[in-house]
Amino acid sequence: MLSRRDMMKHGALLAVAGGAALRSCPARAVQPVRGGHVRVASTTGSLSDTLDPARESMVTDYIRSAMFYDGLVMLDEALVPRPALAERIESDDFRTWTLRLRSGVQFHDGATLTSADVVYSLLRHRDPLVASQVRFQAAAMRSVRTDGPLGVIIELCEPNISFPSVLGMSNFAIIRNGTKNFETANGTGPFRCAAFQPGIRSLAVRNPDFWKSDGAWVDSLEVISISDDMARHNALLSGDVDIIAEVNPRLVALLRQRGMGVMESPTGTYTDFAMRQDIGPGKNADFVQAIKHLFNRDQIADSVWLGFCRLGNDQPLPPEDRYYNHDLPQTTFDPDRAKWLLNKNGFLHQDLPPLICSPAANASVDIAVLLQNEASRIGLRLDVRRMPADGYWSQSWMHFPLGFGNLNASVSADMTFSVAFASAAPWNESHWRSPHFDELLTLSRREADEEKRKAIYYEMQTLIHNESGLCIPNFITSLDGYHQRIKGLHPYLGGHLMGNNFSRFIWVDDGAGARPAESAPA
Amino acid sequence: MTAQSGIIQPPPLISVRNLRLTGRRGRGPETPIVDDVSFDVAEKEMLALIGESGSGKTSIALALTGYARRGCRIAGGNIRVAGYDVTNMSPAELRAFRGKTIAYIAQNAGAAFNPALPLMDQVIEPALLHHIMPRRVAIERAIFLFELMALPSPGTIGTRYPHELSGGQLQRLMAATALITGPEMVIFDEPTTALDVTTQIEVLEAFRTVRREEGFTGVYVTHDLAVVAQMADRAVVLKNGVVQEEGTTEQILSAPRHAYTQALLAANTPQIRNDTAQVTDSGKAVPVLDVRDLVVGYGGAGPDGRPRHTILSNVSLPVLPGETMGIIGESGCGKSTLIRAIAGIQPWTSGGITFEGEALAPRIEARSASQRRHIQLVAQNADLVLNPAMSVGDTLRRVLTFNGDAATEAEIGRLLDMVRLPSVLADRFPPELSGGQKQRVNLARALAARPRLVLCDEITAALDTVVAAAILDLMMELKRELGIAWLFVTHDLHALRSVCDRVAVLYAGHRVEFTPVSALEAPPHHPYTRRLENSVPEMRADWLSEVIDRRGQTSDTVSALSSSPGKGCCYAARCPVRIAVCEVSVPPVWRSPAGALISCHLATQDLS
Amino acid sequence: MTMDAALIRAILRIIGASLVSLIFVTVAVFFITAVLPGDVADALLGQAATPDAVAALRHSLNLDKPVLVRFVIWVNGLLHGDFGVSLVSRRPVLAMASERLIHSLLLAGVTALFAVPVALVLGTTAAIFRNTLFDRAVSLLTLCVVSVPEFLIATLAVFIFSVQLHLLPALASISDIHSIGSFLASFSMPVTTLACVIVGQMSRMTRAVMIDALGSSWVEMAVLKGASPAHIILRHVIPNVIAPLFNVIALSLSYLLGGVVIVESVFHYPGIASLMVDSVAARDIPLVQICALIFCGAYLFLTTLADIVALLSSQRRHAA
Amino acid sequence: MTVASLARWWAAIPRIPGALILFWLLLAVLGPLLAPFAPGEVVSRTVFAPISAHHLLGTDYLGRDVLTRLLCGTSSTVLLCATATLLACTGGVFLGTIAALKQGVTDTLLSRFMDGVISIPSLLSALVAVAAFGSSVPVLVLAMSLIYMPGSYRTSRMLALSIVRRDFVLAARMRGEKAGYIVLREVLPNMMGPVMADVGLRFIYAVRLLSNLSFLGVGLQPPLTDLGSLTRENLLGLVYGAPAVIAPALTIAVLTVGLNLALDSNRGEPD
Repeated sequence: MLSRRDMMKHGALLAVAGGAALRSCPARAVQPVRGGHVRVASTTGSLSDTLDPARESMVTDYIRSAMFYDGLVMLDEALVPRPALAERIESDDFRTWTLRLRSGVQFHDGATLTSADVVYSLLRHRDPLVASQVRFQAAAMRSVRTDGPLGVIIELCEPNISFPSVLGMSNFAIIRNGTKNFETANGTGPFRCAAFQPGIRSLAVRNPDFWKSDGAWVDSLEVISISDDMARHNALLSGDVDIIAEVNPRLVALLRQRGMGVMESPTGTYTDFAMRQDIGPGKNADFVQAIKHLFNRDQIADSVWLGFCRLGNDQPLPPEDRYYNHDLPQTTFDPDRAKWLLNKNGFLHQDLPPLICSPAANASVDIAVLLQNEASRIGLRLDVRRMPADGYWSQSWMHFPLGFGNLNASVSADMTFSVAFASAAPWNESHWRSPHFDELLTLSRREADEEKRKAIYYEMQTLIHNESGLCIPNFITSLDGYHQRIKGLHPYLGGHLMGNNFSRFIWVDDGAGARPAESAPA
Repeated sequence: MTAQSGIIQPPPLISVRNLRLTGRRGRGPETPIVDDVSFDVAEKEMLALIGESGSGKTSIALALTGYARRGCRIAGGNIRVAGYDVTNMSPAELRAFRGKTIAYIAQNAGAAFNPALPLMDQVIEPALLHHIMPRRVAIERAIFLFELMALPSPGTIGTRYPHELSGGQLQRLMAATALITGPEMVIFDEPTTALDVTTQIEVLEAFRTVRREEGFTGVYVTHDLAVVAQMADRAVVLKNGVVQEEGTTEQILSAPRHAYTQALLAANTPQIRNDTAQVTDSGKAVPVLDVRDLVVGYGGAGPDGRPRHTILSNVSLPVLPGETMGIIGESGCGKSTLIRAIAGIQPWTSGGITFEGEALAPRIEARSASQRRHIQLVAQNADLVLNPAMSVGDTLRRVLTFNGDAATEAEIGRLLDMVRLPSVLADRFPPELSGGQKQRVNLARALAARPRLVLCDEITAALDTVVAAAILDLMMELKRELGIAWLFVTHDLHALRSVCDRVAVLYAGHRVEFTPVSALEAPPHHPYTRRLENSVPEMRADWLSEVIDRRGQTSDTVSALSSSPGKGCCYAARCPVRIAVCEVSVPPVWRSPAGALISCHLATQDLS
Repeated sequence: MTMDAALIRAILRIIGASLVSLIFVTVAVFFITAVLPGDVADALLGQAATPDAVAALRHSLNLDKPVLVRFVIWVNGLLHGDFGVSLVSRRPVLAMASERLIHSLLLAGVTALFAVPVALVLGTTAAIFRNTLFDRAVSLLTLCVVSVPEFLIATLAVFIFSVQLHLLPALASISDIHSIGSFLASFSMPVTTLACVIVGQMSRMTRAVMIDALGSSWVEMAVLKGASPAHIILRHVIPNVIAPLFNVIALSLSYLLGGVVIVESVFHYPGIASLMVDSVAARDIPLVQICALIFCGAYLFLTTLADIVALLSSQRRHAA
Repeated sequence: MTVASLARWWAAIPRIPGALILFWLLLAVLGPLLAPFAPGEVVSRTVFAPISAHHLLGTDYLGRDVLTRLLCGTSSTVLLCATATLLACTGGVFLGTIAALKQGVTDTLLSRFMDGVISIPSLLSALVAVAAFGSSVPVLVLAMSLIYMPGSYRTSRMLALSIVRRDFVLAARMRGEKAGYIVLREVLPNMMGPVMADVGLRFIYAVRLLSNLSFLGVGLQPPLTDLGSLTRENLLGLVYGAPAVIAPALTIAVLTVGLNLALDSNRGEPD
């Protein structure tokens, strides 16, 4: 049910080594070995499953995409862009970017990668019929043109120092020039698509011609999706699958007790509560402040996430982020102050719009119920209206004065700010308009000096914290479960299952753990 | 036959001692059905168990096979049949015993045959179940029995399904089923009660024939003393599960000792109740109901404009005010259809019906409120006519209020009084009433509408003789009191005679005779009327033999329905006195000296 | 049995009546899905559904035409044997649906093979021993399994048999089946769960039908012929209750196609029920339509078959 | 209606089912008042806590009091499903009886319509209804009653068909009674036993449907909850043997099975 939109996968910080507060990677003393068949159960899967990188919006799509396609860059565990299909990305003015493609890369159909493929892959997002998920991001590219068979020149509308991170987004994966049919995948990735049945399964087999020698270890991967939490965990416990995405916090203890691994990845993913500032009670700053005080963040952390989260401070950068503003005072749970603020403005005896939530936005129903309960203790009546998961993002999200949403870990702070907080941002959930914030954003994109940019980002976080109608109680720690025979997994800041790129790193160690008889791939 | 009472007898084949049967309804308390019943049946003897409904006669008969219906059980006493102690046998022993040593012939063969299986399979089933003979031999024996009982086309009748045969034929097949294993004991449970009198004769004769040939011991359960006279050597009279009297048939029928037996006998004796026979159709009186050339059929119109299948052909029937008109005929003759057409629930093809001078619409919905009110139907089965969920008082009250009459307690009391019921019954519900009481309420319901014409469709058919007699008495009293017209449909000539002024005889949808009841005694009559009269069993032991002898060569193997409609006389196929012209032309209608309208090619002298 | 004209007419009338229902459902489903908030353009774009993107996509998919026009286009295609293509995957819906339908039929068939005999035996024995302890026990048991939500039964079964005992696979993925053994292992739990749902209803109805038949006088007659209970049931009762039993079975089987969303979801079984739920969520109307056609068609096919069986069996028994 | 008929009606309300229904209705109305905590209140830092003196049925997946939630869930399940079942069966029985009585075109059209509705899987119809109109209590009740009406219609039509052929209905028609009178006074009282058994079965289905809707993430709006949702939301507790999942499932079983056995016992089956 949790059809999460993983729309902002990988933010990248240009050529800067990751200093993020990530847990140290497990020692890789053991040499990976080739071979083995791995079955992975993801959460969402439906008829809408697609192999078109432009359209993908679900976890399972991203997982598949990372198997079959390559991006121009790839984001590492600290969201730093690393060379992939592009060997070099350079710019003097941060407006015109020159790319040099790796030579000799072959698509699965045998064709060789050229700059024309890149131009086609990037420009098609503009076409409304493609129904691209990253049309907004693609619109920032004024032109994309070839410069010889392996050279590409991208000219942006505005300078952006974080642009390489954008190219690391899964949706910007490179496909063969002219591809229209996505019944199978024709990419350059480490696996070839052997079977793809939307909503049922997909089967990937290792691509022997992959351009990178250490790009993939397992022979084949089968990806299925099991939306029912219990069923997914049972499948892992029974040995039917080897890896599952999104372990429920309540089952972490069970999995570990039964000898399964649970990988905790601190990410920037959050579920938020938005009070629109253009309509409804959110126009009143005291109301917004009061509601922020009504979020019992510790309780949510304990009850909803069972501690697998980090404290949120109503701004979108997680504590692990390099630019996280530590000086910002933490919003506290303060029902008395909330009551005083609400009473002052007469909200206590007023009919308020309902809190819109949905299984589509991770845990939003539970958080809404907890908020409702806290509100009722101070005499504030809030109705919860749960919407069906399907159609939530297009029909309900951002349409109501008070509603929940969620944002997945972004590729960069810049991306977060521009898609969700700038005045023109498509996902400006609280409909917050701040010219000052917009100015700072423009400024930050041209600022090559790290310290200066950090200062700008600090100020932007403060603005969001103080002014916007968004309440971010917690950042969610992604949990993935795996059988002990699976090696090579470690946390990525970009999201669960190594930012969906796990297929490129895992390997099977059958000596490590006993495992019930397993069937070979069909 | 060999009724040797008083002489030294062989040891009894059946010996019932102090039998006690109990039953319960739902989770109610157990109540006795049969109490302390003892009797013996000697080898080769036929014993009649006589009683009305509720006397426990069927329960006793079933108990002889060690069987009790659901909710009932054999609570005490001892039954020995052919050396078996029936009350102490295991289920497996009982299975081996039933159908082989003792066989059972049920009342309603139409229901007792499995509708989904061909008849031969069912007839030879006992022989196969008990591994008495191989299938082929069993079939041969079945065909032999069919022949013995004068069944038509004995070689192939077994391939047919129950619905394809008539009740009389099925009853004989049932007998063949019972006899296939050559049992020592056969139980006949009211085997002819559901049959027409004309058919009954054939079936009774068939039973007698097989008994002569096969020589089994029998128990014959019935309420009909006349049948007892034909079939049984001795009789046991039962009432409410207690033996009233036991003796030879002759003694029971000619010199009953017990008061109950005497009452039964009286109810079985024909009597004329209609002392007001005032009506003579002078042709001047305006009929209250006039049925003219009524044709009812189905299956769409044929090439001649008449329906493909006719149920009624050009039936005319004028009913005078205050008159009781009887309609008689065997099942399938169309008498109920006629009643339903008059009642407005059976559309007709051509012809018409007028009521008090006004034409009646075919559909009840199209008739006026007054017409609906003044023609009332009293249907055969009171169980179905009364809403089990509505009290007697409410049932009557609704009729009164619906017709705009005052529905006072007094009025309801008066109505109940009219049908000789106490007014306390107003608070009762139909399931709590006896059959006779239900039929009286049914009458009261019709009378509550203050009708001018009451249509009675076999209202006594489902009742015991004594109760039926009482209903007929009541009818006559009402007739005197109310002066309304009655249309009385029956297959019982006794009943007809006792209450009617005029009688219409229907055969295969044709009115073959229309006569004042007084003229029934005086010839000439239509051959079919005569046959009906002759078929009514009499309480003489030699009656059946006489009838059979008289009937002689004309066997009754042709089904009544097979007569071709429209061509010739409808009765030609069965007529003992038919002549060539009967096959080809429709007979004329002529008036006998006694005033009967007869449709027949033969003249008075030929029919006398 | 002679198939005379009247009988054929009666059968045609039954079939005609079913077609009326089918048309009714088709029209109703089309217009109901048309009034659902949001369409496939919204669903495809999700959070990226900006007004201009939605409008452009809608135009390219003909969604900007009025509902009636779209309906006419769809019906026209239907009349030419074209069920349309999925708006989401652009694949022909007929192929998509039939692929899933085969899976569903397989699951339904196996379930029926297992559940129908169990239900018939339970219902019949309960009828024979009615109002005894056995009857009440059967009644209690069947009611219990019907009333407990099937996701609980399914989950509990998986937890016990797959997780704890490692006896059976937790998923019933079609792709893993390559022997009878693995087939049985994969199907045993989904089939049992589904059987729990339908056996209750079927056995209760069977019991009622049987009690009716067992009270008839031809059964009494068979008892008095010395027939054993087994002989009575098999030889006498069964031929008479074929029609009502078939009706009972038909109603339950139609549930097995459409009513099994939860079982499909828990066991990750690619059946047609989840396809329809998906297609409604994605507002993929051609796909919704063909699924509705299949469900409705299957239901009507089964009930019509039951009606015809009833007609034929009554024809044999009562017509003359 | 006379005193006699009133007495009869009263007598027709069976003792055991009557008492049982009364018990559940009382529990539905009073239950939430007896709850020790507020239904949305997190009372413990432990999720899926076992039975303890403080929390008689432990805590749920968020650490709320299960007993409290159970009392509230029982209340809404009973009230909602009972209302939906009653609506469905009232409509179904009435229309079924009318169809049996009128036959012809009325019967054909009604039967075709009902066949159409019944042929769409119930879960799907409910899903579509919720998608179209939101999951408010009235929508759920109406959707459920519409979904279960055809089943009730079929059953009662079959029952009524055998009754309208009986002579007392014929007598009423011949008298010229209106259809309403015939249905209410002549036909219905004679099929109450089997109809009640059918109502019981539909009640089970309604409870099941509500449970299954919660599986698909639609259903009652918080803080309202039903027994199925309680089972569903605490399903993960199954692996810890938590009372949070066992208690609502047991309650469903006791509620529906008990009611059905009681209604069955009253069916008046011939022995």
